[in-house]
Amino acid sequence: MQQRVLKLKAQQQIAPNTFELILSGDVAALAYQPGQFVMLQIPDTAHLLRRPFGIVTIEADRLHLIYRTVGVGTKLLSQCRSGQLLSVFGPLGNGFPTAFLKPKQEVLLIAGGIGMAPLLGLLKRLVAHGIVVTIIFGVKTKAALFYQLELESLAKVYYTTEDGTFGFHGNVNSLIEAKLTQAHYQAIYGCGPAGLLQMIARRYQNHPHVYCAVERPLACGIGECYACVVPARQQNGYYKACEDGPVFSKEQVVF
Amino acid sequence: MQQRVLKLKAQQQIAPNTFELILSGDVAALAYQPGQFVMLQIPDTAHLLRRPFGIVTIEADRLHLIYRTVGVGTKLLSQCRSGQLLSVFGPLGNGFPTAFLKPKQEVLLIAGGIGMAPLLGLLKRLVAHGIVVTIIFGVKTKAALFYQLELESLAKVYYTTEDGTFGFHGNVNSLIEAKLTQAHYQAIYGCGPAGLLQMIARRYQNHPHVYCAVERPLACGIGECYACVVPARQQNGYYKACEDGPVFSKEQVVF
Amino acid sequence: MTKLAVKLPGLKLKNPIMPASGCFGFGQRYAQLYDLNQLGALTIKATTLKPKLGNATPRIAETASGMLNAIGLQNPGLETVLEEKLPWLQQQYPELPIIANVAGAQTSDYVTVCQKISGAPNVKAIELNVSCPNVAAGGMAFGTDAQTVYALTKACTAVSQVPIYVKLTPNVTDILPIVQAAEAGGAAGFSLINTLVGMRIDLATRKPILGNGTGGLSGPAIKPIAIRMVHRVHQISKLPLIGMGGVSTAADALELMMAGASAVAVGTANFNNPYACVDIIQKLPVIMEKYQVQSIQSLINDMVVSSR
Amino acid sequence: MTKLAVKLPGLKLKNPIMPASGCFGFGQRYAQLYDLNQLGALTIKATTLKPKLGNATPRIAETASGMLNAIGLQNPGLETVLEEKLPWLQQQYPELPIIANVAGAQTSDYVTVCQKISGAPNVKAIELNVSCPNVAAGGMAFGTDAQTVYALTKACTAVSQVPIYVKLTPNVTDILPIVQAAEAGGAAGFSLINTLVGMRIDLATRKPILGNGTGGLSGPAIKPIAIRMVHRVHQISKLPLIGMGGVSTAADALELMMAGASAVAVGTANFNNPYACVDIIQKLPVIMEKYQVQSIQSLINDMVVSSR
Ligand SMILES: Cc1cc2nc3c(=O)[nH]c(=O)nc-3n(C[C@H](O)[C@H](O)[C@H](O)COP(=O)(O)OP(=O)(O)OC[C@H]3O[C@@H](n4cnc5c(N)ncnc54)[C@H](O)[C@@H]3O)c2cc1C
Ligand SMILES: Cc1cc2nc3c(=O)[nH]c(=O)nc-3n(C[C@H](O)[C@H](O)[C@H](O)COP(=O)(O)OP(=O)(O)OC[C@H]3O[C@@H](n4cnc5c(N)ncnc54)[C@H](O)[C@@H]3O)c2cc1C
Ligand SMILES: Cc1cc2nc3c(=O)[nH]c(=O)nc-3n(C[C@H](O)[C@H](O)[C@H](O)COP(=O)(O)O)c2cc1C
Ligand SMILES: Cc1cc2nc3c(=O)[nH]c(=O)nc-3n(C[C@H](O)[C@H](O)[C@H](O)COP(=O)(O)O)c2cc1C
Ligand code: FES
Ligand code: FES
Repeated sequence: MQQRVLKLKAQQQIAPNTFELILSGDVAALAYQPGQFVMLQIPDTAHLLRRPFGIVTIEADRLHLIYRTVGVGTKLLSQCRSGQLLSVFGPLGNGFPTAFLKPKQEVLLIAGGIGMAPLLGLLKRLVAHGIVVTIIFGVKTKAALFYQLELESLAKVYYTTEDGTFGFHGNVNSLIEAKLTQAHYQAIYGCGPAGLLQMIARRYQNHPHVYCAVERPLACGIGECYACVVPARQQNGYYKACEDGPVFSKEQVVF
Repeated sequence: MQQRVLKLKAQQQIAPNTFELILSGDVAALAYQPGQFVMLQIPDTAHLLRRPFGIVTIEADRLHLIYRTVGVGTKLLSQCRSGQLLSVFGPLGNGFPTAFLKPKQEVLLIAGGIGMAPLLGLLKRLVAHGIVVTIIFGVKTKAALFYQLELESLAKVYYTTEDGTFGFHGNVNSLIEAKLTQAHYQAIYGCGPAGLLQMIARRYQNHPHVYCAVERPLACGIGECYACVVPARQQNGYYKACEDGPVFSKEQVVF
Repeated sequence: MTKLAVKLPGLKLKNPIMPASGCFGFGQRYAQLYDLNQLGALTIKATTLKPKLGNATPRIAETASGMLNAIGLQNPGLETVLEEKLPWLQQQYPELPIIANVAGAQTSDYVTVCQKISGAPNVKAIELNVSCPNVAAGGMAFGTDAQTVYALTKACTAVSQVPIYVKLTPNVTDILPIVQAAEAGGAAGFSLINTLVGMRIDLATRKPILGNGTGGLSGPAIKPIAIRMVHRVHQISKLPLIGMGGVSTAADALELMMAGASAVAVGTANFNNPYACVDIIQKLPVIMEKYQVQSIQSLINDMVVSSR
Repeated sequence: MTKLAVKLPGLKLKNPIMPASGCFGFGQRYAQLYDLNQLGALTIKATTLKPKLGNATPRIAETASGMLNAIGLQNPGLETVLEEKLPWLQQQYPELPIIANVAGAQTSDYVTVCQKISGAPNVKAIELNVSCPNVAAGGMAFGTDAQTVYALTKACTAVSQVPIYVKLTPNVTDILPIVQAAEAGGAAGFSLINTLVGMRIDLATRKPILGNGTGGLSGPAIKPIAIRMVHRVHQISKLPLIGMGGVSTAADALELMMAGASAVAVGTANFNNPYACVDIIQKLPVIMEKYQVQSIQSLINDMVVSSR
């Protein structure tokens, strides 16, 4: 957990409203788990709150992020050009638990839209450890897909589009219903809109290893301000998305 | 009086804390008088007020400014790199009156520090019309001087430094006292700190053509908000620096 | 009625956007930038009975996403406004509704100005400025006392030929008694918010930057306070509201309307972008479409602002 | 005494900078970023008698140069603070003065918490939070009523073993009666400002963004209001002031001190820059030199703030 000023090395649009961002600097020594995140300062002082983004990878001096422009902060970010300096704070939070997995075991990754970003890093780690990965990548429409070649080179990938322009026509749930009810996975990892995560928790309610990364508005990002709380599932209380998460098991919280 | 988005073409430091800025775009058709100014939007949305700068020249598609970094806005400006887009509003205000001058007549330009910026454009216009120009350029220390070669190629230049590191050792007043009491000029034009302008008004109190450009904090820049008022000399009331000035005769206002 | 049109007491606006008082003078310079007929209405600078010179300088200071001003209501006075400013607007823009911002140091001043200015053919409403933080007499001192607001509103509505919108100050513990007082006095609506009292210190002199010491804070910095005040007043009063405070985009304007405003004034944003008002008017249909707002009037009619 | 040191009732500070309550929790995570011994003091999160779950989510929203929060005083409660949080700080940073921010829903809660928490060895002062805008009971409702402030301050000073600083809300028409009430109740000083009530609306749902509806506005946006409030209270009271509101640089801190504050708390800035407090402490000598401030204590001793 450290703060670094990194330099924008490259940025490119990889789908409508979706950008790949490569920052370079003194990051090689930063250990991280997929699912952990960094907080970027927006280069406009009217915007105080840092924006959290899941780490895709850190390789040598490169930090790799993928984000979608949803509001003003990400829009400003998407307009930054090479050479721009950005303050990055992290890695923060807890990544996806994987210690219990053994080579050759099968896992399922479920991504809704930009939820693919943190799962990408996880995918690479898992494959490197000999885990067999199946992916469901659900998006609104074909154009929103990204990184298909890379995904397909590492995993079996099912696509679903809400408008039927590519892959399965429907949502992730109906795809599973249609194609994956028989399959068994050692673990299920999810990231995406709240509705998707809730569906995952319901569908795999008896599964012991279901982990999803949540998104909540963050302020401090390290557990000191109580901004980001997520209702606990079992008792009357809260977890903090930033410090206790952003990856939670389905037993911990109400997604 | 128009608003344009211009592109930062080149920017360079020409003295400590002093920058020359060239913006390019659709400016060729903008008529201006030296002494008029533009208002630049600072590329950080926390800074609402535009910053006023005297026009040095507009030539073809280039707008030329010279400024000193004094606070956060000019500091941010100085960090802008080529390609940066900047919103420019102007030309605004009234320039230095020169219609009464005839070729071969002599005039005196008195600049204090960055006050040289708007006088530079005036100098070029005057010389182009065959007017003979003498300049007094007063600064704190030698390093603060800029554009000496250009000035000397167009006019007779007296330098004064407060610390005596170059030219006359002292202030503008003592230089005039020492060297220019005998000289007569058709007009005197000044720009610089309030103290300097007040000195000019006092020293040349009986001269019919003394014009100085003032600096006041501006908001609207066009005469609608009453932010920038300057006390009138004759009656109980105010002039607006932005609309009635920034160039005033010594009869109009208390500098 | 078009998508953008809206009706308030005294005001038929072709769109809900108008410049805020004091940030647009009497419109003559902005008229050199664009056709003022594009505006929903125009609120003129505070007008007082006699010409007013205003406060000592400096009168403005920048703050993060905002600014302080202590102009002190400098204006040419009722006579000049009636003889020059309003006739100029009437001649150039006969269709443009003018809202006259009225200020004074005592009740009789307000009454005289309201009476006379409301007779001008293009003045369709009065904005009663009881909330200027930058003048010693009158202004905010009036607007923080319910009894005074009641008496003043009553006296002015009695003589005015046009509806009166009372301009509220956010510098109060509770706005409720002020709102009730103005209603009882016959206000046709409210206009809010005026600026918040603030200060900046010059580190070199260790004194306040502004000649007046304190000033009024405006700009995007205060938008959340404006939204809250509009929301609150909308919940306690049925009168229509002209909202303002930090609006610089069409989204900001829509946000204030979703908080309960029926029209929106744009102040400080004009300084950052002299075309702010027309830019907002132009982009309003786009943002309305994005958020499925059929028309401004329907938005206002249907608005039940939840307190959540 | 060093250039940066300053003394206030109960507090010997090696420098005037401390984190503001609620933006730094109990310091445990920030301790992973830097040595908390560098701080002048540490103000802990509001502590209530019983654990408090806080408000519905979302609890924050960004605004121009500011943010809204409606955390609702979530905290682990007096027992955990006394048994875990304060002992941890005591053990890790035995020299670090702790200011305990105390909140409650009724007077008896405040009294119990003040009595017990003031017995902790590292708690050197109490910050009486009568100004939280985000809770239905207690909080700001207390801080806007002079009679309540008097009674509460009196009851708390009666039982507290350490000096009490009353934390003031800017959401009042006039701070004077509140200040006088707290003085009469035995306050040792004031801490100001707490947040301003604000709101944002979600254009898509047309409802307030925050689960709580309204929230408290903080950050650079409110700095001019903080400066003005500090300036005003400094003019009406001789008690020392801990200033806060939008401080994010050493220049901001100095500006608040030149307005009358004897120490400065840094809140929202920690979110933008987790090293904000230590960065400010490091740069303070540089800016002091620039503006010829020999020492913080001399600045405070000599401070006669002009109203201009
Ligand atoms: C732990 C974590 C990891 C994330 N990883 C990614 C990622 O890898 N790629 C990606 O595209 N997005 C990711 N997000 C979401 C991303 O942070 C938001 O989309 C982004 O902050 C929006 O900023 P904005 O200025 O464009 O939006 P605005 O709406 O203008 O932002 C206003 C405020 O709301 C917050 N906010 C808005 N949307 C969200 C959101 N969905 N989640 C959390 N805060 C939000 C912003 O951070 C900011 O504080 C992640 C969020 C979290 C909490
Ligand atoms: C008509 C006019 C022409 C000018 N021409 C030039 C020029 O050619 N070159 C140049 O270097 N400077 C010029 N100035 C001064 C220049 O505008 C200020 O130095 C600049 O605005 C400072 O901005 P800042 O953000 O760095 O300072 P900050 O102190 O951070 O600015 C805060 C606010 O104060 C205002 N302000 C600060 N100093 C001044 C000042 N001296 N005059 C007016 N407003 C000020 C800023 O515009 C801003 O609104 C001119 C000023 C005026 C009024
Ligand atoms: C320079 C300036 C002058 C103002 N003059 C007046 C005025 O004369 N009468 C008035 O009622 N409000 C006046 N105001 C307040 C504005 O009309 C408006 O209520 C306030 O600035 C908030 O809106 P904004 O944030 O869009 O500027 C003035 C504001 C500014 C910045
Ligand atoms: C997230 C958050 C939580 C806060 N919690 C408390 C609190 O528990 N008690 C309190 O007295 N003030 C609380 N405050 C107010 C701050 O202590 C401070 O008074 C205010 O934020 C202004 O300072 P700033 O602009 O530096 O943040 C909180 C502020 C924020 C932003
Ligand atoms: S963001 Fe502060 S506790 Fe999670
Ligand atoms: S800056 Fe508005 S009148 Fe001059």
